[in-house]
Amino acid sequence: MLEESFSSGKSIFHKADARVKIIVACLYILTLVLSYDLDRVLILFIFSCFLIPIARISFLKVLKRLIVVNSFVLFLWFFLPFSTPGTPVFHIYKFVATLQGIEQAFLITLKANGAILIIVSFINTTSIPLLGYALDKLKFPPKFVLLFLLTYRYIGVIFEEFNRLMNAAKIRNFILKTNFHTYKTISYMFAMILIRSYERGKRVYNAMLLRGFNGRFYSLQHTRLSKYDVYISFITFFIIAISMFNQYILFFVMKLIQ
Amino acid sequence: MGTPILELKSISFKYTTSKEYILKGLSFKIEPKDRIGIIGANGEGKTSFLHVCVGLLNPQEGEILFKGQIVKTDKDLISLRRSIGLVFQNPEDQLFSPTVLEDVAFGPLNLGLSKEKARDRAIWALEQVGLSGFEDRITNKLSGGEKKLLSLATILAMKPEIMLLDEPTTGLAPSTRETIIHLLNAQDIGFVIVSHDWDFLARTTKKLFVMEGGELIEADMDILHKHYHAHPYGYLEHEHPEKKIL
Amino acid sequence: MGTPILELKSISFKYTTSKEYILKGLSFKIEPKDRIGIIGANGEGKTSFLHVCVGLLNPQEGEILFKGQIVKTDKDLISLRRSIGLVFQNPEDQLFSPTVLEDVAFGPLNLGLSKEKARDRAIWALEQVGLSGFEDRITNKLSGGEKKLLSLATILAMKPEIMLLDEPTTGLAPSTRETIIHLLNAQDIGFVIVSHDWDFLARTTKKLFVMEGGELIEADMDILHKHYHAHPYGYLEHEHPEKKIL
Amino acid sequence: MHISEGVLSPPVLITGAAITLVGTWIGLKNTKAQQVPLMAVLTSTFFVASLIHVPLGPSSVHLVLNGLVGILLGFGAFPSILIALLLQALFFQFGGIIVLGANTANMALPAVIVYLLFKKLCISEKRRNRIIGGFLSGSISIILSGTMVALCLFFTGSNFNHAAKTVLIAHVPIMIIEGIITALVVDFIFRVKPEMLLGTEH
Repeated sequence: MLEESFSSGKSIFHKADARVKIIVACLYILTLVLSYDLDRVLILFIFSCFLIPIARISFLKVLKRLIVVNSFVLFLWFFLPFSTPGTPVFHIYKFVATLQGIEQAFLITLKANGAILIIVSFINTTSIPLLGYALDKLKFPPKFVLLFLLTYRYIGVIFEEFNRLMNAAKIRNFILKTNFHTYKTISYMFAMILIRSYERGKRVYNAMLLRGFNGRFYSLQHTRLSKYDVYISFITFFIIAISMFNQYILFFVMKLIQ
Repeated sequence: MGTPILELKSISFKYTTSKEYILKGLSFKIEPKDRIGIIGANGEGKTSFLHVCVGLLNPQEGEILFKGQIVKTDKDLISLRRSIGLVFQNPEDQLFSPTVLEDVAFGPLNLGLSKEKARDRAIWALEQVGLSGFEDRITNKLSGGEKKLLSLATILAMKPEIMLLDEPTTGLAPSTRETIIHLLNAQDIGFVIVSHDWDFLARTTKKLFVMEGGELIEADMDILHKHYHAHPYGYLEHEHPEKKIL
Repeated sequence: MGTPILELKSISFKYTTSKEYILKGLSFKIEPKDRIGIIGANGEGKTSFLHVCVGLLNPQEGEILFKGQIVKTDKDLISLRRSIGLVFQNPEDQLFSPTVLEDVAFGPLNLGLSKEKARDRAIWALEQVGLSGFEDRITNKLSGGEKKLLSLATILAMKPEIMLLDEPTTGLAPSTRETIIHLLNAQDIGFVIVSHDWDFLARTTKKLFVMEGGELIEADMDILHKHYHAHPYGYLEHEHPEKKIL
Repeated sequence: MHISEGVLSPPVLITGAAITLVGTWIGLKNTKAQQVPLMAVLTSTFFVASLIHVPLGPSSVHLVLNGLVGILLGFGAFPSILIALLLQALFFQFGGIIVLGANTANMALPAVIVYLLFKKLCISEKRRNRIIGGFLSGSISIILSGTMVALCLFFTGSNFNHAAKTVLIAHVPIMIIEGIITALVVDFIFRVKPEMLLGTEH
């Protein structure tokens, strides 16, 4: 369930430094979400699709992720085409869909999915612990980084704990239904796990204390920039530049053809 | 002999994360009121075997028959779990209610008993394990031994025909261990006990199986005789209840 | 004998939530390179005793001397904890870093070692426990046995003079248990091992104490002799390394 | 509910990010180094809770429990929820990076509000008060979250009105479940481990 299925590989995305990837991915996504021009969004989206093969990630796996994410986008498709004023295109009963509404829903779809493709190729090609260490290097507050790393560390442990309690309930013939007994049982399990987590939190702090923890956070990760970071940055800035100046480029290409 | 309560037919099981099978073509029968001990080194799949028995793990190959019927649907599983109770090794994994009574009544309530009957059943089960008067105690504040006894009571309260116990004596004080021996012998139901505690098995079971290479192999009960003094508290004062030994 | 590394003088301790004292006037000494085993039933305060030794619990009465000096200030505690490492029973509580190398290097970095030296120390410690090559693995994906070995490495990396181990073999596969026996015997430091596993103690320690009634009472090492066959795998093929026994 | 990337307008994104930034700063400032492991394990637990699906009629909903986060962590709800959502974005690609500020604010601000309003009630000696306090914390934080999501959409553009209203209505059944579960959990914790709510022990 908590597999980081994209984090291991040998593409340039996997080899690049996590700090660089975080920064350029944020720039890329920012450009994408703040673009409202169809051509520009299309260019940014199409390029984001090419990132997946460059990162040597299976398209099928990414597609599975996209389906889940698109539930919110789908939800908006039920409203936006019909609630945006503009040129009518078609109607269902008394609801009139407009060109402007469809365009906006389409833009959102491209942006949401493009952003996911960027996160998958840039960010998910680094394991979560290494991302944490990168946040440390990017001068995020030590407490924040520590919180991030420790939370990641204990998700699996607590997930297992919950599964074991759920199994214990199952063998006592517990069946999930829409009733108070079910809600009560889930509340009890969850409260019990919270209490044990509280006790565990104290033990973990003790373990840290015994190894000299004094509130400071160290990381062993070496940070060296490589040619891969240059490639990654170049790819990103190239894409952003093309999207920004697409009209001029188109104009120039047209001229050449003529 | 009649129909066995549970029958496993050439079961093979592996965890999805692992390549190797942990149970390999295992066949096993539990007849009514059987008293079976299972020994074997750690990592041999004794716990996985118990979890397969109650349908918490699904074997890749083989069949499970409950009272002669193949277990297929969720409904079959529910009736199987009515009859076969599993006590986990770690009581912490089994107890999740704030108070003792609520935890013991949880199973009977799931079986469809009325609140009153469930309460009676819970009080009876607590009596069986020697925890009468603990009804309103906070589960989380019990000692390790009391938690163990309570986890036994939660299963006894469902009146199973067979009880599966996973390492029931690990880390217990000698007195609690003694309580468990007496309470198990007082029940008129079957048991399958997985344990490293030889003396405990000698005093509670009548058949012995060894888990090795993913299979259960019947062993001679004499093994336990030879190791009679092998229990963890041999250095403390203890009785030798000779009559209990086969 | 010289000065003991750690000396507990008539320590009495109780939890604030409890009325009864769990340690009652306990006195105990650990000399350099001592190899001490501690046995006793659950709930007798063996774990509390270990936690008192490293200052995680504060006794209500008595004194703790580290190398002859009374431990009072936080500074005293820090130097005590540099020399005395505690390995928790549950490695999940001890391994808080997401990756293996970072976890082992955490202690050395806090001791003020440079990144390079801390890394070397971590790699050395991983080698000691047989986990070379595990540096970049994700802690959460290790097996139970690997986690246990890793938790030993995190303490070894701090080069303690004395290592306290709380039930180091509980729930381990025989091969991991064997690895731990060999690695402990290969270290040139002292140990205090709390365990139910007699055979393990017989093969790793030279003195034996029993925890009973809130006190530690020296016992005869012969107890382990008599029960030499008492280890959990007695029925499996096994060697009897006679030379290891006193 | 996680808002996807690319939906909200820049002013809404900036406001959300600003609220989250200030809230997280306060939350971290109030947290001592020694409380970080505790907060982390509780955050992991809430992350796991968000994976639990509770049946609701023919369908099921996953738990949010931001009211409970607020009651247990106070302003710590901001860093805790921020990290939980960040990990959800990394593990499952829910939400997004640029929209993270708004998504966090939508859940954490209600958590802090119910903390300020109902914490006293949740630690009352009277069981009835605790149940009421827990229920209000759970349900009001959810409906406030729903309102904030709706407001985010509303301020993005007037053509989002209908979607915003629907989001709000969809939160009503969840509000009841979350209320019940929060009430039961608060009461359980008070009975079994009161120091967790009272903060008398570190």
